[in-house]
Amino acid sequence: MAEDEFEEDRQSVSERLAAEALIVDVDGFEGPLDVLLTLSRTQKVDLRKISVLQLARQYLAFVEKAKALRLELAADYLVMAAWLAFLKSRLLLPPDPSEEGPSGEELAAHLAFQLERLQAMRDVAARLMARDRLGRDFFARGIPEDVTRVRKVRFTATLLDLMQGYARIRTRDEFRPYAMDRDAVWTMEQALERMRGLIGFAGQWTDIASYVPEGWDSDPARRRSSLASTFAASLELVKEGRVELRQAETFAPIELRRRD
Amino acid sequence: MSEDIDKEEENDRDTLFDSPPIAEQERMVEAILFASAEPVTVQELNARMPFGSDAAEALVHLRKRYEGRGVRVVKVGDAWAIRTAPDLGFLMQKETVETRKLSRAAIETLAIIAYHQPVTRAEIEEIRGVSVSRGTVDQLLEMEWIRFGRRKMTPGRPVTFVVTQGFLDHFGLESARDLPGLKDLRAAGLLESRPPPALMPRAGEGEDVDEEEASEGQSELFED
Amino acid sequence: MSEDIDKEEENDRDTLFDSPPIAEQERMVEAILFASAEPVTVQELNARMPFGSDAAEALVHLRKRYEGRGVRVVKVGDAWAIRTAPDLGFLMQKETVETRKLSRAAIETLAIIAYHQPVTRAEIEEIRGVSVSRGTVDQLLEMEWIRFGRRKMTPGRPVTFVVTQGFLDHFGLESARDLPGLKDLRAAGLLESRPPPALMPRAGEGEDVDEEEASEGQSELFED
Repeated sequence: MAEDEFEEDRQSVSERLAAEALIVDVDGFEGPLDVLLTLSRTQKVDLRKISVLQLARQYLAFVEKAKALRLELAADYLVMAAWLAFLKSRLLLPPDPSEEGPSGEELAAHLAFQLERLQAMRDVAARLMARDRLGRDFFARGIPEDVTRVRKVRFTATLLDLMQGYARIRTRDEFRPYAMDRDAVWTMEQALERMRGLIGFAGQWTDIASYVPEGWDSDPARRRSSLASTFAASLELVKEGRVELRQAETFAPIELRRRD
Repeated sequence: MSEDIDKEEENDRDTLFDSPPIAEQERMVEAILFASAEPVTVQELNARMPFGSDAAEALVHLRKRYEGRGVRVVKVGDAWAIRTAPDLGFLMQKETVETRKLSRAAIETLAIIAYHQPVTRAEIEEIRGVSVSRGTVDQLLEMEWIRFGRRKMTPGRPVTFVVTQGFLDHFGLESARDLPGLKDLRAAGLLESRPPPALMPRAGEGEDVDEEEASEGQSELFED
Repeated sequence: MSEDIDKEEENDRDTLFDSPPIAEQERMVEAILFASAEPVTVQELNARMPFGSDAAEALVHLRKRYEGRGVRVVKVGDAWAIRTAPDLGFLMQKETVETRKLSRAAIETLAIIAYHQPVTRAEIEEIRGVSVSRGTVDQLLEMEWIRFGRRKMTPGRPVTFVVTQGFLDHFGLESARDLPGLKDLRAAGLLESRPPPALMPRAGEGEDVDEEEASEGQSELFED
């Protein structure tokens, strides 16, 4: 066939191109496996029948050439070269029964499998990309009608809501004015009022904590509030010139005494 | 006219260059109309189709083919497009149901109707202490939780409201009589015996004032 | 109350007997598929159609109706879409969207994911013999042609990649089983993940995957 006549010629051209590529453009290859796959094509055989030994030799020659040209070879290329040199020696020497690990043939078979698998993936990738494709060969709806979302509100209530609502009406508490919950708040006004009545008896230095009202020292929130307001009220009384304050050292109790 | 002459010349050429069969042209128009992002004019269809095609004729066939189907070939200005059949518009809507809690005013009104049915609007207002807005009653009617009962045999023959079977179903009650009584409410701690604040506005006193609004604003404040 | 009960009975009857006739359901499916640019699942079709509809059955009819037409009803994974017939692509230059050209690395990575899914990054690197750049995976993820699959139950629990419905749609595939040449590849043992013998140099320093179990998912995906 005419095609066969040209086969030889074409191959030599592609071979030449491949050889050139190998020499000048190591970066163009996607790693050692890619180089090996390219090299294997020069063997012009089915990848299943490839001579791994020959391939190893070709690869080692490629690495040598790259070195001669002072091309920087990535570490993977050198690792592969070292491994192929090792594989070559295993393939060439008669098997040593005392040696551990897989035989040279097993290693070679796996390499051949890897190459065949990579080639297969490249072939199907090409077939995939050649398929009729959406947006190029066939098309989706040009004027999609979006689904409009209709929000429907469904009101609900529980029996408890109902009972609470009714209870609220029956107790008429719905007009209770809004007020902060002051259960745990002792205001300064309250403290001042309380202290005004008590300081008359403070002839001696007295810890201001003793002016905190009864029942306000157990709960932390109440203690904090009452202590703060008692202290603020004390300052107010100092300002009025009715008492004096002292504190022995930082964090020591603050004491108060009537001023005569 | 020169146009007609052109057309005739075209037709002559048709026979020479084998314009596609009309069924094929119909397929083409169908695909173009489907995929185009905008309605397409006959002129543009012809320009895109193989030489000698007659998009106008293909459109007639295509249009007939889609008669009564889920989509139709429609004319938009002087261009053509495929559109969903109008009666199927509802399929292009997705309903999302959002559950929301009934407002305090509605719950209270509902509770009064349930506990006091049949009850007139004036009576509801008397019990709630504020006027009842139309919206609240309408909402409850729409939810089919209340309905109109018999008219009261009192002057003006006012309508009354009663709760529905739907209401009983929703709240898991067999009848309105199964609603917990005041005693039960108190036992459950739902009734506090707090004295009513002084100066409680009473219903009827300020009917002009939109008390409903005022109380609604307040309930918003209290709602958690 | 008797009125309400009547109504309920009516509703019951609705759901029992009043699902739309199949011809009507076909129209509905037609309208929904025409309206959407994205494939629609049977589940979603049923959700949008009146209660009692059987979108799957309607689809069988609809698909047949569009055989040989300018647009086709196609299956995409577990969803359905209307797409123009591929032989009419030549009419659509106007609609053609220039897709970003994929690098060779991206194309190969995509093919490996499609044929070996679910597949880990380490497995892709093992097959390609080079490490997979982040950008390549990111690009495919961004195009929504691949997505993360289940984590492998191997040490390190590495993530896997699988192809998406968008991938199937783009390449006109009904399912991943219809990938070209899949059977041949499997018969040739090229989809098996053979553990490399010790001492074999490996690409990249990807995750430490237990290669023995690496291909377990593949059979799951493609076997019926």
